[in-house]
Amino acid sequence: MHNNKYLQEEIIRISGVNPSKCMRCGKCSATCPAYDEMEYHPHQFVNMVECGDIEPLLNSKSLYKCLSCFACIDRCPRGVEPAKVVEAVRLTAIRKQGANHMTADDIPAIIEEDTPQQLLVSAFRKYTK
Amino acid sequence: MQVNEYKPLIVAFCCNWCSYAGADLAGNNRLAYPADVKIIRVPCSCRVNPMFILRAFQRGADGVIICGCHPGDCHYTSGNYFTRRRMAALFSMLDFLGIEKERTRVEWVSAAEGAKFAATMNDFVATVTALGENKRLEDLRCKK
Amino acid sequence: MRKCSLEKINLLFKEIAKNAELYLPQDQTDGSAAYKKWEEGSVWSNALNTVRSPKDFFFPQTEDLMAFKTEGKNIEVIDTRKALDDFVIFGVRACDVKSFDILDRVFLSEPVDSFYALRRSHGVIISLACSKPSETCFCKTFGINPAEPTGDISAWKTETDIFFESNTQKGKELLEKLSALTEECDDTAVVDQKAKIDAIMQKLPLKDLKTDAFGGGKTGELFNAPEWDELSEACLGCGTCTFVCPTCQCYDIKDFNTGNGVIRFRCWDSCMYSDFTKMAHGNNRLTQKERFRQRFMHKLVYYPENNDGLFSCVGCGRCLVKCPISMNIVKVMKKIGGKKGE
Amino acid sequence: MQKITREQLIQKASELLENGTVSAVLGWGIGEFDYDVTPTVFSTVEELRNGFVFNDFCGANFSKYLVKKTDKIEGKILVFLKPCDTYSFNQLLTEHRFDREKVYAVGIPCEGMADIAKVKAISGDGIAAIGSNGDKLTVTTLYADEPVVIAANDVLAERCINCKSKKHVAYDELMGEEGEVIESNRFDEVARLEAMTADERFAFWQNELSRCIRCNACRDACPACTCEKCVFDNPNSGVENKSPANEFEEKLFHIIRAYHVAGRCTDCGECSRVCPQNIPLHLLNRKFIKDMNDFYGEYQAGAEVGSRAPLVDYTTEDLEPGEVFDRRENNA
Amino acid sequence: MQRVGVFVCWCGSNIAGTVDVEAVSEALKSEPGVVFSTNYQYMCSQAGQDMIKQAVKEHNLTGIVVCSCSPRMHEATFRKTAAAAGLNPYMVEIANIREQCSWVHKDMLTGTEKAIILGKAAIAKVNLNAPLIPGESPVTKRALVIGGGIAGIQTALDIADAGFPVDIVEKKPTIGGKMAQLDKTFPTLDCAACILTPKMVDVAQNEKIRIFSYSEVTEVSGFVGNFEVTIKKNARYVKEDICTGCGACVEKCPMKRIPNEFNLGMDNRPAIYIPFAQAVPKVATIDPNACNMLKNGKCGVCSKVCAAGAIDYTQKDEYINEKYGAIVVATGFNPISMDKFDEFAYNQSKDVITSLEFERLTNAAGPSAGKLLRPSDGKHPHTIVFVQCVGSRCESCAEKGKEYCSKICCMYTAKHAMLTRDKYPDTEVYVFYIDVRTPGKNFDEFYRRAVEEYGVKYIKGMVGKVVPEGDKLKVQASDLIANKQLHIDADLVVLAAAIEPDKSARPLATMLTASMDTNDFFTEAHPKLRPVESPTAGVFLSGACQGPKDIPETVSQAGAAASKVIGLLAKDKLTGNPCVANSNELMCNGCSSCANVCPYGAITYEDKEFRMPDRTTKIRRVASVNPAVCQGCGACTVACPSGAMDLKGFANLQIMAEVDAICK
Repeated sequence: MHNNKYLQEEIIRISGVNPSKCMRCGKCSATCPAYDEMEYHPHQFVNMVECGDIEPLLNSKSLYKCLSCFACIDRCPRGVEPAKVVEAVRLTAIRKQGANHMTADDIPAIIEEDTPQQLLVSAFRKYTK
Repeated sequence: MQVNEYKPLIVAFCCNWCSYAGADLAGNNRLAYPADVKIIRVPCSCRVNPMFILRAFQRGADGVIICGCHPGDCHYTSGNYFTRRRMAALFSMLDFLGIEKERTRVEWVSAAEGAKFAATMNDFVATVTALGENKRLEDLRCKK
Repeated sequence: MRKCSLEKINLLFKEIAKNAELYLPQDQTDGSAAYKKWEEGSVWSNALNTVRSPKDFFFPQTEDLMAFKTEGKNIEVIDTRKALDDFVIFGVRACDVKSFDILDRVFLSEPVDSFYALRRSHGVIISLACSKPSETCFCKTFGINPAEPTGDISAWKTETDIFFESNTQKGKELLEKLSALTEECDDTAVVDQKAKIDAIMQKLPLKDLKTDAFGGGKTGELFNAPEWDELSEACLGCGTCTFVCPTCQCYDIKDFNTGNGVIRFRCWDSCMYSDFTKMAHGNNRLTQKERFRQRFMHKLVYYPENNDGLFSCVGCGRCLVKCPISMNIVKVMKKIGGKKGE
Repeated sequence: MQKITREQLIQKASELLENGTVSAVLGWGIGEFDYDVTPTVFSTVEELRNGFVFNDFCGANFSKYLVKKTDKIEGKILVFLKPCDTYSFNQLLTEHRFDREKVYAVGIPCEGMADIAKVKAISGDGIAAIGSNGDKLTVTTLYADEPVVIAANDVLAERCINCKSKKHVAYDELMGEEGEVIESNRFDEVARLEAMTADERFAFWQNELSRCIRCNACRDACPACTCEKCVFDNPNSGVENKSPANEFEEKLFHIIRAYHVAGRCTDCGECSRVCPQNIPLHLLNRKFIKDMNDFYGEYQAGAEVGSRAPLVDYTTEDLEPGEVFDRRENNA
Repeated sequence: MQRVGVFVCWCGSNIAGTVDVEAVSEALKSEPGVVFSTNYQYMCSQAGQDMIKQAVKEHNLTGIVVCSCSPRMHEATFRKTAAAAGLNPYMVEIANIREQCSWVHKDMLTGTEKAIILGKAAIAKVNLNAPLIPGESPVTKRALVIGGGIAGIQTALDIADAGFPVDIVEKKPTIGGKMAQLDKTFPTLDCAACILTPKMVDVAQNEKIRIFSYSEVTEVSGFVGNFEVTIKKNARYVKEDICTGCGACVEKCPMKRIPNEFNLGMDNRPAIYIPFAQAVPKVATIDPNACNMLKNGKCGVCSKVCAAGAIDYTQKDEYINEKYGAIVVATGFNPISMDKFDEFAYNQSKDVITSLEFERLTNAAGPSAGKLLRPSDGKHPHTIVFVQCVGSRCESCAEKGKEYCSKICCMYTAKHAMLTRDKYPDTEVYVFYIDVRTPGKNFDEFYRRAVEEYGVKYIKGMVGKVVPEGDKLKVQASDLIANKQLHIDADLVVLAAAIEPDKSARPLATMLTASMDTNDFFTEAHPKLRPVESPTAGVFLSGACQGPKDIPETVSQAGAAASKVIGLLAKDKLTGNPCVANSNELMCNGCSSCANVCPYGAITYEDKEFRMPDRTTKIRRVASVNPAVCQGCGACTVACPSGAMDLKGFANLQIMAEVDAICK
C-alpha cells in the first residue's frame, strides 16, 4: 500500500478530522445515500486516510459523488465526520490539478428554473478552489 | 543569550476525596502538567480559609487554585457549597481591590477526572504565566 | 531674618530639594494633609497640621532592625541598616517641634537608639508659626508658643511672604544656601503676626487648661483616683490616639518569618492594646481602665517625673480630633485634675 | 435638626431609672465642645441632668457596648438606639453576644448625624459653638465675624446620606414616630468602582489603604467585631501583626477584616466614621453586601434575630466563583 | 522541636526514573527538625518499613516524612509502621512525589526540584503535628439495602445469613428488578424466573429481612456504623399485612387500560395491580393516577370484592426512621431512552423495539404469552434485524447516548438471536455489530453456537437507517467485510439500547455523600482493590449502579458487598478519624457560625464559666464538638470569625506552614 504521509497530513489538517477515532462501525456507509454510486465509501475514506492510502481516493470519481449531505457526520457515534474527510480529499485533488472544475461561466448552462441557490453555492464549494 | 523563562508558582488546594484523587489519577495516567503546580491536600475544599490564599500570595505564589468535588458530590455533603460561596465572595473582593481575577480559580474535579485535572492545571498555568508575576498582592519581604 | 515671596516658594522648595529630600505637608485625596516628599508640581497644604505627626521621620511606624537569613540549618545575621540621605522637614508646627525634644530624651539618652540618632542627625527642621490655631489646640498649657516655633529654622507665613530665622548651625547653613532666593529683612511683619497669634490664643476655648495637678511625684495621689473608671468606660482600646500622637514613643519588636529567614523589626505599639508589654507571665495591665490610665499617667506624671518636669504632651490636639469616642487628655486633665485643672 | 430632644430623652431615662426598670443608662456624654460626644453610662438622674447630651453629633453606635456592659451592671441597662443601631443590636443577639433580658432598648428617631469634618470644611477651623435650629446648624468660629449657617443636609455623615432604614427592627419602647426602610443609593459608589478597570481600582485602593496607620479603630468600633480574641491580636492565627508594615499588610488586614464581618455587617458605617485617615472602609463592607445581594438574594444582616447569613448558607444552584465576573460583565 | 526522619522512596524506577532520590534525601537533611534522611528502593516493602522502625529507634524520631506515592495509597501503611515503632501514627506525613510529581513531570531536574519542595512542605507540616488519638463509636447492627433487584436480593440474603437484620427498600411494588423481566439467561439459557423467584421467596421468608416495597429513601444522616435513614413508604392503598394477593380486585377493577410498566407498556393492566404472578410481596397496589376512586371518589369495586378487607383508600405515605450500621446501594440500571435515535424509527414504528421489550415479547408471562409476534399487527416476524451498540460507545453524542460499552448487549443479543432461530427456524435473523465482545466463561462458545449452529447472520457493520414502509421496515446497513450496502426488508428491528444508572441514583448519592462518575455510576473506593465500597465509609455498592454488569457478575459483587457489610457489622466499635474539629473555648464567641455550616450537627453549645483577662468571671456560651460525629471536613474552621475552631491534623498553622514551604 502506498503511504503518502504528506498528503495524509494535509488532509487531516484541512479536514480537522482525527481518523483514528473511527471504531469501524460503518454507520457512515450504512447511512450514505450515494453509497452505490461510490467506488470508495465513506468509511473507506476514513480508513484509507488513516492508512495514508490517498492516491486511489484522489483518482476516484467517488470524490464527486459525495453529496455533502452530512448524514454520515450526523450519524457517526464517534464524531469522526467522514464528509469532511471527503471534502478535504476533494480539495487536495483540485489543488493538485491546479484548475477549477467549474467556473462562473458554466453556470448559465447548468442552471434550471428551480435550481436552489444553495446548490450552486455547494457546487462551487465542491468544484472550485 | 540566556532567556530567563518566567515560571509561575501555583498553589493548588485539593480536597482529599475528589480532586486530590483526581490529581493522583492524572499521575496514574501519566498526564503531564507543569511542575509549577504544587498541591496541598485538605480534607475538603471548605477547609480552605481565605487566609491561606492570601498567605500564598504573600509568600510569592502567582496563582492559587482550589479544587473540590463537583457540587452535590461533596464527601461531606455540603462543604463545596460553602466553598463556592466563600470563594465567590473572596474573588469578587480581590477583583474589587484591583487584583487580577485570573490569579484565583475554583475548579470541581472528581476522582475520575484525571484528564480534567491535568487540563485544568495546564490551562491555569498558561493563564497565570501570561499574567506574569504577582505584583499586586506580593509581600516584598518574602522575595529572595 | 530673611524673607521670600510666596510667589517664589516653589523655587525655594526646588532649591532645598537639590541637596536634600524635602518633605512638606501636602493635601491628600481625602482632604487631610500629610508630609510627603516634594516633587516638581507638589503643592504645599494650607492645613493647620497633618493627621500623622512628623515623628515618623525619626521614629517610623515600622523599621527593620536586623535580619536573619536561614539556609538549611545555618543562620546568617544581616544588618538591615541603610545609608541615609539628608532631609528637610518643612512646615513643622511649634507643638510638633517640641515633640522632638520629648522623643530625644527617650531615644538619645543612654543607651542611645542608633536608628533614631542616625535619622535625627540627617534631618533639618523648618518650623512654622500657627496663624490660625484650632479650638482643639492647647499647646500653651505645656508652655509652647505657636508664634515662636523652634527647630533648626523658624518660619512665619503672612499673606504675601514667608520669613525665616535660623536657630542652629544646621539651620544657618541651609538658609545660607537659599540666599539667592531670600532677602534680608526686618521683623516688623513677624512681630505683627506674633501679636495677632497671641490675641487668638487668648480666645481659644482650652486656653485655661492647667497642668498644676500633674507632674512628677503625683503617682500616689492620682493613681487610684475614682474618676479613671468613668473616663475609661467608653474607651474602645484602639490605638488611634497613640498613633496620631507626636510624643508616643512605645514600640514592639517583632520577628517576621519570610520563609527564607526572619526580619526583626520594630513597630509602634499602643498602651491601649490588650497585648501591650505582654510578657511570659502575661499582661501587666489586664483591664482597659489600667491601660487607659497608663497612657495619661505616663504623659502627665511618669514622664515628667523622669524628665525634669517635662510633660510628654504638646497639646497638638490630634487625639481630640481623632478619638472615635472623643475621650482625650483634656477631658482627663479636667476630670482628674479637678478644680486645679480649670 | 433631631426631632427628639435632650430633655425628652433625659425625662424618659429618669423615669425608667426611678421606677427601677433599669439601673443604668447608656447615653451620650457632654464634651468639651459642642460636637465631641462620648458614650457614657449614667446611673443617677443627677448625672443625666449634668452630663447627658443629644445633638447632631451623637453618631456612636451603642450596640457593641452591650456585650461588656450587660455583664458589669446589675439589673437592666437602658440603651437608646437609632434605627441603624437596632440592626447591630439584632445581629449581636443572633450571635448570642449579650443577654437580651438585661437590656431595655428605647428606639429613638434619627434625622441623620452631622460629620464635624464636613462642618469645618464649610465653616473653617476654630469652632467656638454649634447651635441647631430646625434643619440649619449655626456655627460660630474664632475667625469669622458672623456665625456661619449651614444646611444640616450639607454636612450629613456619609452613612446618613446613604441611610438604609429609618425603621427600628428592635426595641422595647419606641419614642417618636416609626420610619420606613429606605431605598438608598448606598451601592452607587461600589458600582462606580466596579465599573472601573482593574488598574484603576487597584490605584484607588492603593491610595486609600496607603494611609492606614493600623490603629484598629475600624475593628474596635465595629459592632460585628466582638471576638473574644481577634485573629490580628492572636500570635497563633498566622496573620497577627501590629503595623501596616507594607502594602501587603495593609491589604491583608482590610480584606480579612471585611471578610470576617461579611454577612454579619449591618452597614452601620462606624468603621468609616472612626477612621482617623478617612479611608472609605464601608465600601469594602458594602461590596460584600452588594455581591451577596446580587448572588444570593437580598439579605440585610440584623433585620431579624436568628437569620442565617449568606456565607453560612447555600443552595445547590449557587453561581460558580468564576461566573461572578461574567455576570458583572454581562450586567455592565 | 520534632526529631524528623525523612524516607525517600524510589518506587523502583517509578519515582527514581524522574526524581533524583539521592538529591532529595540529601537536600531534605538540612531542613529544620530533620535528624535523619535516607532513601530506599521500596519504602512500603517489609525491608523499607523495617528501615523506618530501625531509624525511629536509633534516632529517637518523633515525626516521620515519607516521600513516596500518594497518601491515598500508603498513608495507612506507614502509619501502621510508625505505630509498630512506638510512634503515634498521626506523626507521619507523606509527600506525594509519585502521582503528583515523578509520573507527571518528564524532566529529572524539575522533578527533583519539585520533590524537594513537596518534601519540605511535609516536613514543615510534621513539625507542627501532634499525636492524635482516635475516638470510638458504636455500630448499629442492621444493614440497609437500597434496591430490590438481584443485586439487592443477593446482598440482603447474604447479610441475613450471617445473622444481621437487613432492610430492603425497593421503589417498585415488588422486588425482583430487571431480572424478573427477563426470559432466559445467557449463556446457560435457564429461565430467569426459575432461578430468581426462589430467591425472592427466600427474602420474603427470611426473618432477618424486612422488605419496604413501593418505598424510597428520603433522608440520610449520620456516618459509618450510625446512619439514620428516613424511608418513605408510599401509600399503596392496600393493607400489606392483610392482602392475600388473591387477585380478585385486579380482575374486577374497571380501569383496565393502564399501560403496564412491567411489560414496558406493550400491554395494559388495571388501576389496582400486582406486577406479576410471583411478585414479592404479593400484594396489590393501587395506582393513584389511574384509580377512579382515588381521583374522583367514585367506584370502590376493589374494596367490595376484597374478602380480606385490605383496601384502604385513606392510606397515607408513611415515614419510617431507622438506624443502620451500613448501607448498600443496589439501584441498578435502565435502558436509555431511544427517543433521540430518529434514524432507527423507534418512535415511528411499534415494530422497532428494545432488547428488554424483546425479552417481554418472548417471555411466557409477557404480553404475547411467549409467542414472538409483531407488536403492530401480532403477525409472526420472518425477518428480524438486531442492531448492537445503540447509544453505547457513543462519544460524539453525549446528549443521545453513552461513551462507555454497555457490556451485556453482545451476549443477550446472541441469546435472542439464538432463541429465535431455535423456536422459529423459518426466521431470518441478522445481527449488525461493531465488535462482538464475549469475555466470560462460556461466552464466546455461546456466540459461536449462535452463528454456527443456529445460522444467525452476523454482519460487521452498522445500520444506518430504518424506514417503515407498509408493513415492512426498510433497513439500510453496511456490510463492511463485503463492502456492500445492504437493504433489508425486516419485520422486526431490535435495538440493543445502552444501559444507564437508574435516575434515582444521583439524588441518592447526594444524600449518602457518595461520589459518582460523570455517567452517574457510583465511584468505588478503589477501582481494583476496593470495588464494592464507596469512598464514603459504611456505604457499599452492589450491581449495575457501579457499572454495567451481567447477572453472574452482579451476584458475585452482591456477595462481596455483603461480606464487607458483615465485616463491619461484626465489630462492636468503630475507631473514628481523629482528625476532627476542636474549639478553643477561650477564643470562642458562641456566635453559632460553625454550627450553621456543620453538615453533621456535631457542634453544640454550652454555657461555661470563664475567668476573663480582666480578672472577672463570666458565663459564656461556647461551642463544643462531638468527635464521634465530626467527620473532619473543616467547614466550621473557616466559618469561625475568631479562629477558635481548628481542625486536628489539618490545623491552620499546619496548612500555612505547607503554604510557606511551597512558596519559599
